[in-house]
Order: sequence, then structure tokens, then C-alpha cells
Amino acid sequence: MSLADLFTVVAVSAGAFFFLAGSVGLLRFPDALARLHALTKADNLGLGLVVLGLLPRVDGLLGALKLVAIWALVLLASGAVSQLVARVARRTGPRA
Amino acid sequence: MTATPGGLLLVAAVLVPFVGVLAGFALGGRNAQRVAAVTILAGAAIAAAIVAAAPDSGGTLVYLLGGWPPPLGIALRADALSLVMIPAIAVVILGIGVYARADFATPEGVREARAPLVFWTLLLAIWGALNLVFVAGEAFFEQVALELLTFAAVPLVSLDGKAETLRAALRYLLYALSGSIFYLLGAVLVYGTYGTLDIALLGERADPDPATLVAAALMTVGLAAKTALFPLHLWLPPAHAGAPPAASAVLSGLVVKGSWFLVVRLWFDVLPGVVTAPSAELLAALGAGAILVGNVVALRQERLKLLVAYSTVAQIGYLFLMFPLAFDAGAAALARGGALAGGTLQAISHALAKAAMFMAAGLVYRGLGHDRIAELGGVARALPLTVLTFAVAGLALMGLPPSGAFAAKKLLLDAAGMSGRWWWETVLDVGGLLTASYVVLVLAHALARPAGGAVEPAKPVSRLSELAALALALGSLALGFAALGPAPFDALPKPLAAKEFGAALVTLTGGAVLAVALGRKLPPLAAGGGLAAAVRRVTVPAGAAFVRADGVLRQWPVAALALMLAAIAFAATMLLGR
Amino acid sequence: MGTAFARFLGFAALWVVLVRGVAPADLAVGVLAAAVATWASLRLLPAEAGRVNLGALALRLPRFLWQSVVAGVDVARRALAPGVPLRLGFVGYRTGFARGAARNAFATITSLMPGTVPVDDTEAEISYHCLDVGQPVAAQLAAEEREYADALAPGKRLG
Amino acid sequence: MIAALNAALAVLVLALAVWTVAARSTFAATVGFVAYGLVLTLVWVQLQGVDIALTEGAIGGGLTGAMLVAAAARLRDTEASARAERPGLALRIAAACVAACVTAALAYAILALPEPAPTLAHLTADNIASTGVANPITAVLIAFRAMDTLLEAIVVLFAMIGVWSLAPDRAWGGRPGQPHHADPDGILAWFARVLPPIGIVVAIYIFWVGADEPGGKFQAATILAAMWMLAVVAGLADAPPVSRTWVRLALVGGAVVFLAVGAAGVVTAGAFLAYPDGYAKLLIKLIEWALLPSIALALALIMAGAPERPER
Amino acid sequence: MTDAATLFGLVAAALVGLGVYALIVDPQPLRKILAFNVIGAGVFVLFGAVAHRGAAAGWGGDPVPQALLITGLVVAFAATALAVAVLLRLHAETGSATLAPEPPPAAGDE
Amino acid sequence: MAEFLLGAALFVLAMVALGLARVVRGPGDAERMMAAQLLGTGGIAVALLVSAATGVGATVDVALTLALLAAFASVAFYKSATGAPPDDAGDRG
Repeated sequence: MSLADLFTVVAVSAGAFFFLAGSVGLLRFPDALARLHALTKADNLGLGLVVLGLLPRVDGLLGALKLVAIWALVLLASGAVSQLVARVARRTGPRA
Repeated sequence: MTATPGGLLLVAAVLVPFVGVLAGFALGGRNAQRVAAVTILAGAAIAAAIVAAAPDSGGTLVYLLGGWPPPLGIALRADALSLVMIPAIAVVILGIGVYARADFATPEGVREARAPLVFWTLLLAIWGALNLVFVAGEAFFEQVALELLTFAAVPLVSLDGKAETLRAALRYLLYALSGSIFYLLGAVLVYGTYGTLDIALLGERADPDPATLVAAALMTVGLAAKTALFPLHLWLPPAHAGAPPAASAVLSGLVVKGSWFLVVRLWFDVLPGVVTAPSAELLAALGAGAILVGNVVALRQERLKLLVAYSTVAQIGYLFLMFPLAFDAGAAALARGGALAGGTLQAISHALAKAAMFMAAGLVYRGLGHDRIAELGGVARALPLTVLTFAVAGLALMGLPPSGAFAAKKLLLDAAGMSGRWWWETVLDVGGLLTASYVVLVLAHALARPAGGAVEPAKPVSRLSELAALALALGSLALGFAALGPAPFDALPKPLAAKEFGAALVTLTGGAVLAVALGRKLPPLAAGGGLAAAVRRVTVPAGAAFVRADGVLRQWPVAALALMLAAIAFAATMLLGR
Repeated sequence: MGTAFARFLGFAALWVVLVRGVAPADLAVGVLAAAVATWASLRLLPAEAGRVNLGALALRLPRFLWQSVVAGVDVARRALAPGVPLRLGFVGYRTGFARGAARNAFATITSLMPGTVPVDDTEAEISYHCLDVGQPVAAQLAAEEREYADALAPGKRLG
Repeated sequence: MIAALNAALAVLVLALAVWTVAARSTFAATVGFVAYGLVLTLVWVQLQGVDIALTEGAIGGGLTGAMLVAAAARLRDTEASARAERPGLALRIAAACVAACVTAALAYAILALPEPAPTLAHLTADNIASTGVANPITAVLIAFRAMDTLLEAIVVLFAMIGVWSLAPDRAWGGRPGQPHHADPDGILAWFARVLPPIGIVVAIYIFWVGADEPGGKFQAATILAAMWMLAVVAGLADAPPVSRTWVRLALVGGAVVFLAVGAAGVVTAGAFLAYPDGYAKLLIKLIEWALLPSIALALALIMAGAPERPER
Repeated sequence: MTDAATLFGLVAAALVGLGVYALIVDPQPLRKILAFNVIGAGVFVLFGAVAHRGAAAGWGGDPVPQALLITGLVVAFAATALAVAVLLRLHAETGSATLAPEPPPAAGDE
Repeated sequence: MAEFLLGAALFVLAMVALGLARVVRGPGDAERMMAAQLLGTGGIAVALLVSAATGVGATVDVALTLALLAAFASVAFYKSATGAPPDDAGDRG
């Protein structure tokens, strides 16, 4: 196994771990806003680590930048959308 | 496969109406109607040119789109069947176009109004879609045609924007979409089996293997749902009765013929060796059910437009009677011949007559401000041409000589006689009697003296509209003459023979008796009260039971279940009859 | 004009990344795409709404990434280790960013920071929901704000 | 491993479909359906239909989901009364039996499909050179079955006319839908200011690579429509009045160019929708460039709904 | 190759069945629209499986059905949108959303 | 290596499926939306992993499309929960 492969395995595994953490958080946290933390933080980090792990496997700098751009797009969308969902969750009270 | 001379006309027949849609929509306002007028004339000329070009091409026009032959490309094909339908539909569109001028003019002082723009563009849209149905040489392409037809037809249902018509439009849309999706599902299985959807290629290759049988069943019921074949007719009565009259004429006269035509294509051209005698009998049995239930329920309606809509349910039934009669037991396949010719003639005859009847009903509504049958007294004096139109269209629908339906009936009965199936003859005769009953009922009310003095039309009625409706009705009635010439029609008895008039008299009298027996109320002009009352004690509950049964069948869960049960039944009959 | 050109360059760079190359035909369409995007961008977010100093923002990238990792680890710890407590609550944070583009950018960045999600904002403050109100949340946010102050230059209100 | 991944996707799709069908609350069912669309995108990837995955991702994951979620929220107050209409147990059992029969018959038919499977891939490969494009799906859409695509573009237009026909008469010619208000300094507005330009670049990219790689006008048009809708719901843009001449011209433009190129083919290449030798790629591009804005606008206006606000 | 096609083909059959059940029993029009889309997805997945079975000439699928699928998806979206538009209009007009047969028409004129 | 990446994709998919339990359990609509949102992020990860494993580069564009549009249902959710016209903005919470 080359060094690049090792890097991929480690980073992708770490990413997968954060997806696990995010899902457990989504299930275990007591209310909607707390669950939102799990979603926005853990899963975005998970995706970021997956992207990081895949970087050595794409050809060319531009290919790598494209993966990073996708991650950035997800961060933007999830950062904004989490605030929207939070506003609804807060408005509709603890039940929702 | 190669293109034939004149094939480009098929492209024009499809695309000229669509160009009209685009132009009318883009220019907007009054221009939409002007564009429609020009397009209708151009389209009629193209239809005539197609008919004229057919003999030079050996009776079948073919065009390869983009020059790519099937299976990679798509072919347009017009066979004898298409060559009959295209001009017939053009005539009906022309009639409706003239009729609708009065109803769908853009009001003064407005640049553009909703209903006229939608009506004129979608009228052309429906025409183009129907022509596409008639000439498309490929099953997926037919699916596109069906979608075009549905999307153009649904807005016509709710054109007046009232809540009931919106509900009717939604039911129609959802049920029609369900039909489409099952048709598409069948097409997918066909592609998976044969690697092509070209109708000519499939006709050579199709075998009764499992995937084909399932596909055949799904496609048949999908199309039947879109045609509103009993018991899949839940959407039709409210949709056709609630639309503005010109739109009802389009929907009832034309749109349902599109999906019916595809059933014919499917069974005769794609799967002639796959369908079996029992499955054809099943299809016709549904048709017989439609005739019985549709007609009886029509007779029990309070409102003229609903009566005409239910009569459409029944007329659709007629169109499916030909399938078992066309089944050639020797070859174990459907055969083109007298039965198919009869069925086609029936479809055209109904298209003309039904459009005319809805137009007449619309004029009555416009003239009186209502269409309650019991209060039609005096309308014959106020709107004589309209009542005449209704009567002529009614005669044509009953199948009295010399109507096209009469010639069609003879063709079908010949086919039935040859294969010894008296049962279908009975169905046809009973259907004629029942049709006669509600026509007589309406005419009896229309001819009766008004309750309080003479009836003045509430609103003036356009003479042009009346004439357009009458022309279509007369066309349907005279179609029997037109069909006298070429084979296989030359074997027909002379429609004006004394014997036929005797039969006609029997039908009318029988109809009158049935109207007395089954009608909601004793119609005016009915004599012999005591006996009639005694009979009605038995018959009226029977009629009411039909209405209740229809009400149950038209509930969504029941109708949706019926759709799937029909699919299973078709698959089973295709499997068992082998 | 400067803003428009900067945005154009940004969109053009995105294009080059997406097509992964600078072939002439690709580039010609890219110029068109970037031009359309710039036009839309200027309409939706006028130049005077504020400026993002991309260079300054790029300098904050390592910090931002590190904060993301900390945030993820923090959530993972609280989700997976039963012993770590959750002390949920709201914290109002008085921010120097006036309402508008810069504040929203700041809020979005902090939504990815450890333990905080903005749930509302008023003229004076942003309300945060926190996983652990025992942490010095306001102080952390103030530090963040100082970090990003020169990268996100507030502009005219759009409301 | 690929088999395991496929199996997992299959289970997930089925589970979400069951949820969509069985959920008590319509809103919950709709969210299930949104998730279902996202998983289907992955299914398309596994079935090696990347073009279709792009379309599904854009339509199923984006437009349809947003539309249904909004509709479910709007119709929430009708749920209680609708539930009362639920058919009885006998009918439900009958429905279940019938549905099971349909599934069984389909499964039987699918397992009986011929081996080796018939395909038009070879025929497409033999003829694709004449079109000048490398993406076989684009070649099928704009060359071999161009008429299909032309008519589908017209179908979308018909659907839009159908949506417009629902307008109240007084609102005819006006702007579609209700006006959207949002805090111009709020987070939604900010998101709607930042994302659409990026979306435009992405859409044009997906469109541009479509000639040779997966992508194309339908996917790009969907993305553009979605971006425009985002700006609309954030109150930053408004749907144009439907009577505007430019709206009408833009809507029909794609089909008109397509028709014109097709008609020119009769003269120059001997058949309607045939392309003269050497010009195929150019004409295909021309048609695609013309279709893109028309389809995008039509999809956007379908989303926006019937005119509800009279002009002035 | 065909493994995935067969698997998803069978999934498609199940999706159609599920959709059919919902289409029959669920009284709410929006749920019927969802059911239509579930069936539609089943049909499309089946078509995709058929395309995948036809993989040849170096492509992962038969391009003809794949192309048909793309237009099919767009049209299914248009159909869904039209149905939703009619439904919302009905709701705006009547305050309810039901397909139950219309109450008997009032005695008077419209 | 491809096997590892596919395995990772499978794992991520399984985790996402776990999170989807929130669609079922709710209790509120906000949770349901979050679960769908989670599927968006996870789906992007799966698409990227599959793309790397199979070498089909175009699959990256699928991830790109999802990244762009997966948030839309949530936006519609926000609008319908907050942006309803005043006449039917009756509070449900």
C-alpha cells in the first residue's frame, strides 16, 4: 500500500466515523436544535474528510479543486440551511 | 423500410397545428384566434392532401424522421386506418372551430383573455396530438402523443374555473396519468424484450412470452383508463359535462378516440398474435357493460349535458365490440377486415354526432340559461335548428339508416353472423334501443308545450354555431352513404330499403317505451298512464339501481382497484386462452 | 467596477475548476457563463452591500478548517460518549456587524463553529443555540468576530 | 462490495417508498419522498446512467421535492377530513392483494426477459460519428430521436399553459403565484443572493459538457429554474407577468429554432430533422442553446404557478 | 453487470406495487400524486435496468432508453406540477382537497 | 482500493439510513427535514466515493448537482413554515 493509499484509507475512515457520529447525534440528542448541531458539524466534517481522502486519487490539481469546491458548496448550503431549519424549530417550540 | 412520396405531409399534419399553438401563444390576444383559423384551414388542406397522396404510395404513407430508419430512428406511418381518421378529425375540428367562434372571442377592450387564449391554443394542440397518435409508428412516440393529448385536454375541463370542474379536472388528470404510467410500464417491458418499440418491427417479432403478456395487459388497461372504458369511467361524466360546450365536444368527440385508436394499434398491429379470443371477448364485455350502464344512467339524468356525457360512456363501449368479431379463430389472431372497418366507421360517426350533440346541448344551455331536461318545454320553438341538430345527432347515434353508425352496425353484424356470435348482435340492438330512449325523452320534453307561455331565449344564440353543429350531425347521419362505395362496404344492404325503415320504426318505438319505463319522471306526451305506472313500479327501481351501481364504480378506490383488476384479468385471459 | 471584475474572475475560476481545463472553446463558454453569473450576482447582491476580502479570508482558512474539526470532534464526543454532558441553551451575542451581508456571512461561518448554531437575529444581537452554555461562548464568538472583521467589510443595508 | 452497496441502496429505496406510502402525516410522507428521490439518484449512478442521475438529482432532489413540501404544508389543514374518507378494511386488503399480484407479475416478467438483452447500443455506436457529439444520449436526443425531444419540449409548454389556465380571470396576464416576502437582510435572502450565480456557472457547465459527457440541456434548465425559484421565494426577484411579449417569445423560442432547423433539413439534408454532413454538431449545439433558456423558463414558470396578481 | 439490473428490476416491481396500493387506498389527492411518482420512479428504474442490461459498445447502458428516460423524467415533473397546481387551486377555491364525488348540484342555476 | 472505497460508501450509506430513522420518528417536521438534509450530505459522499472507486469521473458532477440542490426542500420547508401569507398563518406550534 502506497503512502497515498494509506492517507486515503485513514482520511476516508475518519470521515465515515464522523458520519456515524452525526447519525448517532441525530438520534440521541434530546431536541431539534441539538440534533441540528450533529447534522451541521459532524456530517460536514465527515464529507470534508472523505473529500480530503480522495484528493490523491484524482488526476490533476483542477480535479482536486473540483472536489474541494463541492465541499465548499455543501458548507455554504448547510451553513445557511441549518439556520433556516433552526428558526423553524425554535418558532414551533420544543415539540418540533 | 423506406419513406414513401408524400410522407412529409405526415410531418406537416402533426407539426402545423403545433406551429399554430406556438404562434398563437407567442402573438397572444386576438391573434390566437386568427392563427387558429388559419391553422385549421391549413390543417384541413393537409388532411386532404394526405388522402390524395395515399394511392400513389400504395395506400400507406411512411416517413423516416431525420432520415434514420427504425429501430434507431422513428418512422411516421399512415395506414388505411390513419388515412380514414385524419380527415374525419379534421372535419370535426373545423366544425368545432366554427362553432366556438361565438363562445371564445376575446372581449372588446381587453388585449387578451384567459379562456379564448387557452381554448384556441389547446384546440390546435389536441389536433396535433391526435394526428400524432394516428401516424406515430412507435410505441414510445405514442406515449408522447398521449401526454400531449392529456396535457392539452385537462385544462379544457376546468376552463370555467368553478370548483366542481377543478375537481373533475384533477380526477381526470390523476386517472389519466395513472393510465399513462401503466402504458409506459408496458412499453418498457416491450423494449426490454425486443429492443425496439417500432410498431412494424414489433408486429413481426412479438411472441406471447411472459413479459409481452404482462406488457399487453398493462398497456391495454392504461389506454382503457384514458378512454374511460367502463368500469374505468369515473372521470368522464363530470369532466365532459362541466367543460364549456365547445370543449366538451372536443373531449367527447375527439380526445377519447385518441387512446381508443391506440388500443386498436396495439391489438391489431403490435400484438395480433399475442391477444387471444377470451381477451378480446373480455374487452368487448367491458364495452357491453358500458353500453348498458352508460345508456341507462344517461336516461336517468336531470341535466342535458350530463345525459350527453353518460351517452359518451355508452358510445365508447360500442367502439370495443369489434375486437372479438375481428378475431380470426383459424389464424388465432386479430384480422383486419369488416369488423375493423365497422369499428372505425363507428368511431368517426360517433365523433361527428357526439360533437354535434354537445354543441346542441351547449346552445340549449346558452339559450335557456339552464339545461334541466324537465324544463325544456318550448325550446323546440325557440331554437328549432338546435333541437333538429340534437334529433339528427340522436338518430345517428342510435344507428338508424342512413347513418354511419348504421353502416358500421351492419358491418359488425356481418362479422358476427359469420362467426355465429348472436350475443353481440343483441348487445348492439339493445344499445340502439336504449340510445333511442333518451333521445326520445329529450325530444319529448323539447317538443312539449312550455309550462308558462312561450319560451324566449335568455341569450341570443349564434346562428353560425347552430349551423356548424347541424352540419356535423348531418355529416354523421349521411356517413352511411359515403361508406356505400368502396369495398368492404359494398356488401351492405341499401340503407334506404323499406325493411330498414321498419327496423328504424321499431327502434324508435322501443326507445319510447323504455323512456316511459325507465325515465326519472313520466315524460310529457306519454299516453296510457295506468299501464305505464304499473310497469314503472318495477322498472324505475331497476333504473335507480343502475345509477347507484354507477355511483359506486365511480368512487376513486373502486375505480382504481378496477383498473388493476382489469389488468390482471387481461393478463389471465391472454394466458388462458392460449 | 472592481467588485464586478473580482466576482467575474471568481466565477471564471470556478468554471475552470469545473471543466478542469482551459481549452479555448471551453474558455469562451466559460467567459459567457462567468459574465451571466456576474450579472446575476450584481443584481442579487449589489456591490455596495459589502465587500469580502478574499485574500484576508484565505488567510483565515486554516483557522476555519481547524474550527470545523474541533466542532465535529466536539459533537462526536457528545453524541458517542455518554459521560459528556449537554447543557443546552440560548446565548445572545451582541455583534458589531450590522444586519446585512457581512453579518450573514459571519453567522454562516459561526454555524460551522463548535457548539453554536445561530437561530435568530435582531438589530443588535445574534441569538445562538449552544450545546454547552457552560463554555465561554460569547468570548469565543467575539474572538471569531475580531478574526473575520477585516475579511468581511460591511456595506450598505439592503432592506 | 458493489453488490452489497447495491443491496443497501435497494433496501433503502424500498424502505423510503414504504414510508412514503404508509406515513400517517402527509408532510412526513413528502419528506420521505424527497429522501427517496435522493437515493434514486444513487441508484442511477449504480445503473451507470450518470445522465439520468444528474436529471434525477436536479428534478427529484430539487424541484419536485421543494414543490411537494410546499404543497404538503399548504394542505395540512385538509388532512383530518381526508383521513375520514379512508376506505374500509376489505378494500384495503383487496388493494394489497392486487398490488401484490402486479408486483409478482412484473417480477416474473422481469426475470423472464431474454438473455442476452436486446440493445441499440451497437447501432448507436455505428452511427454516432455522423452527429459529431460523443455523448450517445445527446446523439439520441437531438439526432436519432430528435422529434421526440422536440415534442417533449412542447409537452412542457402545454403543461405550463395548463398551469396558467387555472388563473382567475381577473388575474390573467398578471404575475404568477403569490408575492413572496422575506427579510432582505435575513439569512434566506443572503443565501439566495450568494447561491444562484454559482448555480448559473454550474448549470452552464453541465449544459456545455453534455455534448461529450453526461449532462445536457434538461439538467441545466432544471438547475437554472431552481436557482431562479430560490431568488423568487427570497423576495429578491419576481415572476414576470405572463402577458409580456418577451416571456412568450422566450418560451416558444427553443421549439421554433428546433422546428426551423428541422425544416431546413428537408432542403439541405433530404429529411425533416436531418442535418447536412459536417454541420451536425454545429446545428445540434444551436438547437441546444436555443432550448436551454426556453425549457428553463417554462420549468420555472410551472413552478411559480398560475397568475394570481393582476398587473398594475 | 446484469446482477444490478436484475436487483433493481425487482426493486422496480416492488415500487410499482407499493405505489399502486397507495394510489387505490389513500384518499388525499397529494398522496395520490406521491403515489403516482412512486409508481413513476418504479417504471423509470425498470427502464434504467433494461438500459443497463443492454450495456454494450463500451457504454454502461443502452443509450436509447437512457435518453428516453431523461425526457420521461422531465415530463413526469411537468405532470406532477400541473396536478399540484390544480390541487392547490381547488383548495384555494373550496378550502378542501377531496376527490370524493361532488355533492348533488344545487337546485338553482349556476 | 476500490473495494475499500465502496466499503466506505456502504458504511456512509448505512449511517445515513440510521439517521433516516428521524424521518420516521420525527417528532417534529424540523427533524424530518434534517434527516433528508443528512441524506443529501451523505449521498454526496457516497457519489464521490463511488466515483473514485469506479473511475467514472462524471459521477462527480452528480455530487455537484446534489450539493447545489439538496438544500432546496429545506428552503421550501422554511418558507412554508414562516412565509405563509398572513391570512392562513395560523400558528400550529
